[in-house]
Amino acid sequence: MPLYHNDDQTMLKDSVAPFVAEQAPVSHLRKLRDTADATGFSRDLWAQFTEMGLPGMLVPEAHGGLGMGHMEAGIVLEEIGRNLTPSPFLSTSVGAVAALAKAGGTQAGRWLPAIASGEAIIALAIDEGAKHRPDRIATTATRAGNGFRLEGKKCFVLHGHVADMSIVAAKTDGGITLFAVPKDAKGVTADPRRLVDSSLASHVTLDGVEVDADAVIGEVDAGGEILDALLAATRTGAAAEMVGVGQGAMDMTVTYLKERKQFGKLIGEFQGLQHRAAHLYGEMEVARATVMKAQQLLDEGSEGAKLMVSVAKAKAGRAANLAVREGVQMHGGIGMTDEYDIGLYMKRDRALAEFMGDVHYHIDQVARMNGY
Amino acid sequence: MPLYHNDDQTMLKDSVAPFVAEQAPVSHLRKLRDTADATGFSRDLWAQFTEMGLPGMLVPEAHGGLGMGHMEAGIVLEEIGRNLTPSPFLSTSVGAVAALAKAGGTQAGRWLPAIASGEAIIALAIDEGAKHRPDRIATTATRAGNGFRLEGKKCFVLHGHVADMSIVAAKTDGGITLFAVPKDAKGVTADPRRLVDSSLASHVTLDGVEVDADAVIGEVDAGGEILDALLAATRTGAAAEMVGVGQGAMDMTVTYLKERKQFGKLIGEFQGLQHRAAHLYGEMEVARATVMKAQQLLDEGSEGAKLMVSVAKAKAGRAANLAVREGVQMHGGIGMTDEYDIGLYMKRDRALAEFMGDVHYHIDQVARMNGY
Amino acid sequence: MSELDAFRTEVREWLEANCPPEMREPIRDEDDVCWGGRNFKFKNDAQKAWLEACVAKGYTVPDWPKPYGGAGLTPEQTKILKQEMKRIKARSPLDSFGIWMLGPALLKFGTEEQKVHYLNPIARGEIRWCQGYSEPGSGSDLVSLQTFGEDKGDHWVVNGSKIWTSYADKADWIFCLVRTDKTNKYQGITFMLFDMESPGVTTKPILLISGNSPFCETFFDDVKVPKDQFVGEINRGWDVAKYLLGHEREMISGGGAGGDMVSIGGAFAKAFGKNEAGELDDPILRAEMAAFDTDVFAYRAMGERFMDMWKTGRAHPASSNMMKYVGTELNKRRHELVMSGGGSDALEWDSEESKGGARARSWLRTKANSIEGGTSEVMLNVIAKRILDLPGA
Amino acid sequence: MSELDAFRTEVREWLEANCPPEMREPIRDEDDVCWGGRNFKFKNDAQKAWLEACVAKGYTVPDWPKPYGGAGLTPEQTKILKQEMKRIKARSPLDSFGIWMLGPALLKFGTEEQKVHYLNPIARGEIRWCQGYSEPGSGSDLVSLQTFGEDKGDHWVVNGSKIWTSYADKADWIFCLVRTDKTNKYQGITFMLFDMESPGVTTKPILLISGNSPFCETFFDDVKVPKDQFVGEINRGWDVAKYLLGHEREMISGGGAGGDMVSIGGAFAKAFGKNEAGELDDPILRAEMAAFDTDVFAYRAMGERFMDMWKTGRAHPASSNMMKYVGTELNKRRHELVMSGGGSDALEWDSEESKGGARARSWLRTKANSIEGGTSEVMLNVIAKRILDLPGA
Repeated sequence: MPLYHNDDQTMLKDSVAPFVAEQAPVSHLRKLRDTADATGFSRDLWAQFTEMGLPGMLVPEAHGGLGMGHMEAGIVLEEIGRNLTPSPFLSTSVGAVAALAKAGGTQAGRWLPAIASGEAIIALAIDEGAKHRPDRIATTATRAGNGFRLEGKKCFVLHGHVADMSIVAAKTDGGITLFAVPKDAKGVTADPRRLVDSSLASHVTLDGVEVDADAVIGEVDAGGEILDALLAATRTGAAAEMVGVGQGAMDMTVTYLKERKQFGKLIGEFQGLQHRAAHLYGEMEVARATVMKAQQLLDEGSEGAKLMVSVAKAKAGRAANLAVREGVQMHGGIGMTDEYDIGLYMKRDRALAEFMGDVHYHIDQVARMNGY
Repeated sequence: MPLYHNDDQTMLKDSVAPFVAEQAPVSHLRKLRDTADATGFSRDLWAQFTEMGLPGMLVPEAHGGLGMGHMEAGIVLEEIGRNLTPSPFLSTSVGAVAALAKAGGTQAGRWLPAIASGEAIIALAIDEGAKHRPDRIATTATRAGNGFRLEGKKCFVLHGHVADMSIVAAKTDGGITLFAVPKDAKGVTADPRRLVDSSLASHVTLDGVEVDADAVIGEVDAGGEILDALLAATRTGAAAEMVGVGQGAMDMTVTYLKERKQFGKLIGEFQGLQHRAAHLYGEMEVARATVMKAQQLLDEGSEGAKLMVSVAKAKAGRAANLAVREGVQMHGGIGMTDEYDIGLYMKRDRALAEFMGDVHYHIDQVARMNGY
Repeated sequence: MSELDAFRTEVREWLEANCPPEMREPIRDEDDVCWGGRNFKFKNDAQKAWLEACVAKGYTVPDWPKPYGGAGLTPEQTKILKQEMKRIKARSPLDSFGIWMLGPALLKFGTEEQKVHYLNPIARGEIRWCQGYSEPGSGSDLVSLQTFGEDKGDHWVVNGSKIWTSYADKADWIFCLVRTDKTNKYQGITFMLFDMESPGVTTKPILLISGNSPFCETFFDDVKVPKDQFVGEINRGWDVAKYLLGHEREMISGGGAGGDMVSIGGAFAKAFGKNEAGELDDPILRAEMAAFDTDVFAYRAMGERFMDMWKTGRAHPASSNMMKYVGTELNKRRHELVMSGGGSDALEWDSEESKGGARARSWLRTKANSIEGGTSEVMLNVIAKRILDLPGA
Repeated sequence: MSELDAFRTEVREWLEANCPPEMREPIRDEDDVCWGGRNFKFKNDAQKAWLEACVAKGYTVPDWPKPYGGAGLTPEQTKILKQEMKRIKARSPLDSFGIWMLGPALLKFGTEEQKVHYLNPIARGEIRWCQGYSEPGSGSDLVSLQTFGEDKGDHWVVNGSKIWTSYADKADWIFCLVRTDKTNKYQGITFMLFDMESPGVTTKPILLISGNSPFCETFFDDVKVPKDQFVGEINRGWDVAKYLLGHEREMISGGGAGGDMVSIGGAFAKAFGKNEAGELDDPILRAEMAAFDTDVFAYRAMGERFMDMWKTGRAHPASSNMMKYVGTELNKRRHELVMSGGGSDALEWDSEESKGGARARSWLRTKANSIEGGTSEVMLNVIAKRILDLPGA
């Protein structure tokens, strides 16, 4: 498959891009923020997403979804990134769907249709410390009665306080097991924190939470592979969103360079800034291609996907970070004001950079996967 | 002490700078190179150095030297760097003197006066692999008769094939011991290799080399501290030489920017190049200050010297590398020709970068010294 | 005992007697800073007592001459006072733009009368000043200033607006660049002083991405300014402004915006834990922190060298631009690493655990380092032209 | 079996029968390359036999039409041939600037007569071409070309000099930019072809910092060139040159100067050993290599995307400049790391163990990547202007 959008994908982009830009531009984020919205996103907007069929785009057709791939999800995420749209799309429609579809079984049957119909919001309860270390999960699930008893603390759980279900990774006797923990489960408390980008992420405490045996997603002790699928999908999605954030910041900045005058010239005439903008363009193009390659390999089920996913998260992280830093700097004083949007891009980039492993984590993974 | 040259140091600089520039400019290096000189430096030039009192400038006055400090040695090394002058100054007059002066005793009495009088060339046989790892010395010295028997291989020994004596670091029962191994010792073979900067460094084989007990520099098993003194002095000296190399390259490049025309303008008018040149200037100034600080702390015998020496070697390494890379790039095609000097700066920088620990090694040391 | 040693003993005893224990606690937030001024409310009695004690000794501006409210200390004595205050972690008794900026300008360019008149209230914390340089649309390009003071004989009538006026909403007076001659683009600017309570002055705080509002937009609508309220010469305000910019840059590069120049990796090793080899347990972050620390220690050496050379007139006049450039870029990098080291905890914006998002807000704040007081791009231009002597353009 | 599968089988059999074992060994040095030309000396019989076999099949230029010496293969067939040659590690039968540069120019701009006349000897390796673009003092600025061809009716008389003419001392003919109209600075240049044995042509090799001399200075002293020896239109040589520069850049960015885009860290882990955690035993170098590898894998994805888009006309016309910039800067970084990984061994310049200083010489060679074929600065200018549409200057 060539590494550009085919006709169907281009059509998808052509319908999603104006939809997001009109319904959920940056002013939409500002409104949620300035009204101290307690949900973290607009349920009205999510209903509109549902009308477009977006929440279930990765859900297999058998479960009422569109059965599309990561390349298509990336198209939506890039627009979400470009418009800084708050939404549960990445956690629910990408990460959770990847895990449930991989696992199949009871939980897939229960939640995938609900995701596709826009009814269910799912949170990913993976991280347990300030840094993403999914290979060091300490939360435990021990056999109790007919089911399991969960004990532990999770953090950086986006939408954790409003999610209908959280996917919780826990240690079991023989490995990792993923659990579908419903919202009302006894012993679960979610403490939502407002983050720098105005999103809400929870510290989740699992205090003797009892779940049935069929709460297991996939098989007991065999959650490692499902977790890998969840991580690969979510990381690639976050990378796609970051490409959108970086592109949005770069576009704003290039436009500014063509309008702002200093010392009697458009600042875009200064070669010092031209070269930096051109360098940024190159980095963004590299990031874009890398993210598409990761999406393609995931969609093909290729063995090489894991490496390219880490490359994509790292590279998109570097490029988007450069885009927002150069964006703020080239805007000068106005870039420091809350009134202007470029600072919001910097904030969203920071949160996405951290989500599901930062640049350092993924560069380290690249080294490990290459045996050093 | 303020961090600039005092009047005496300025006087020293005012006499050394024109001396080196006249007697040993880049053309001097070219001549040695083009005649495939087998010594690695000019003995005539060394005689002139001796007339100036330079070989013994760090030698204590009691041993016939000038008893100066690292700040003064740095002045000479910067000029050596700027003119790419081949000489045994760094190994002999800085590294070896630091070790011998620290150790005192028989070997100090024997060699320090000979260094000061310009008669003795000393080599430093420390490294044993392609990378500098002085904490992993495998060469052994075992008691044999009245003395020791040395067994091992050394490499990157500058002037090793012509040195009157080599300082060899070896493992003894209870630690590290340094030995003064004279040129004619049986079982020593030096295999000189021409390096990228046209200098000669030897692979030295120690095949059952027998030395007397008084060949020990300092005390048996107590060579660690002496080796530290040798390393600190040589690293700081190499850093000072690199500041000279970087400064020489930067000066050539800035001059070129003011002369070369492209697209109807002096290329120095292009802001893209101006900003890069200005950035380079900043990095070179940081490197210069850092090297002076390391010299000052060494001269004061401060505890903080070790950290600052690693900072200096790393920072001078980064700055000089930037200077030669920007130098070649900004010169364009002409910078790639052997006829033009900028490429020679790049070559010397490369050799100095590697000598006594490269940037990576020293950055790692900075982390370790700060406990992480 | 040398005279300086005697002075040190005297200072030590005075501090012991006069600096209240509360004033030896670290500054926690903006509220702990004593800015002085007509409307300043002391946070507590200790803050007031400490200011008054210092005012009485001239220690709010120890190196200013006594007739202007200082203590007339020599540079060596000033250094000792600072060392002793640092030793007991004494807070600064008074912070103000009057002390940092206007004071040095008046000391250099003011008349004797002006010095007595303006400096004493600054030293006593009675008048709080703000600075009016930038204008909307001018940014780094001060030549394009539009605020105009029309000459009306014994006064000017000033119209226009300023931006980035720090705490203008809390200041009593402003020192301000005003165009007084439209025919001369490069000159024709006067360094004026006037009361912020003058009719026609309004201010509007600017909300920043950090969530704070330390700056204002300030509007002048037919503001009357008496013709004796200027520094330097009429139409030569540039000379004063340039001197002050250099002074500001020196302050910033001398440590201010350079932040705490201490090892960052050591602190994070605790948070991350270490592997068996004793290394911070995130190898790539460790490498970046170590490279950063190396640059920090190096920058500190340059800072020392710069100050040594600057004080003795050995530094290139434009070298403060270079210090400013290197220091501010470094500080931005520091805060990127702090955020990275802090992970998702550092993203929190208003939780108690995060001290109200202190890390995130500081990180965002540092992005202005390379914009305020001359952008990094302007610094590089100046280095290229004035130090490297590169040609025009 | 599909047609392409059948073709693959046929190619595989042909290669088995015709590619001598010696021609399946890796290229060790310059001597192993078959450049062809009047004065070319084959290194051995295998090299000669391999060339002749390929010439007979049209496989030196497989995608050129048969009348011009090619095999007339479709893009898919060409790809299969390359894959099969790569599979058995077959050497290229013939390398030449005629194949890479002049051929594509003639295929696009040449007359039918020119194509038959010039392309066949190229395909057969009979005529070796060199390229004359740059001049001393012009560098990246081709507008300032000085070499002049005076119109003498049926011929031009060319005077001037060229620099960076690759292997001009070994080439038979040159394709060359010559000014033919002094009144039009931007046009007025003709893309001429002439024999290097023409009276008045002299060459002088340029010694490079790598110690090699692949380039020459070339001097023209009243060289007579018949008026039919040009490509495109008279005074419109720019069009041809620009097309070729794009083509060259595409080649470079498609892999050429991008070098081997494989993991660098894995190879060095062997040399350095690993610590208990299985990490390359130099933590800072490991971090730099891992960051580099990440960039390499990313660049490879961009290369694939670029080629996919380029082939189907979806790529921005200037995107080859971006590829060239990113790829060459990356390759320079690779060789800095190779040198660093190699330590003092990699410094050796002429020892046998170092294969005559192969690493050091390659490292120095890469420094030209961001100069030749348009400097990185020119690439950035083009991206800024043509892709980002930034204003003038």
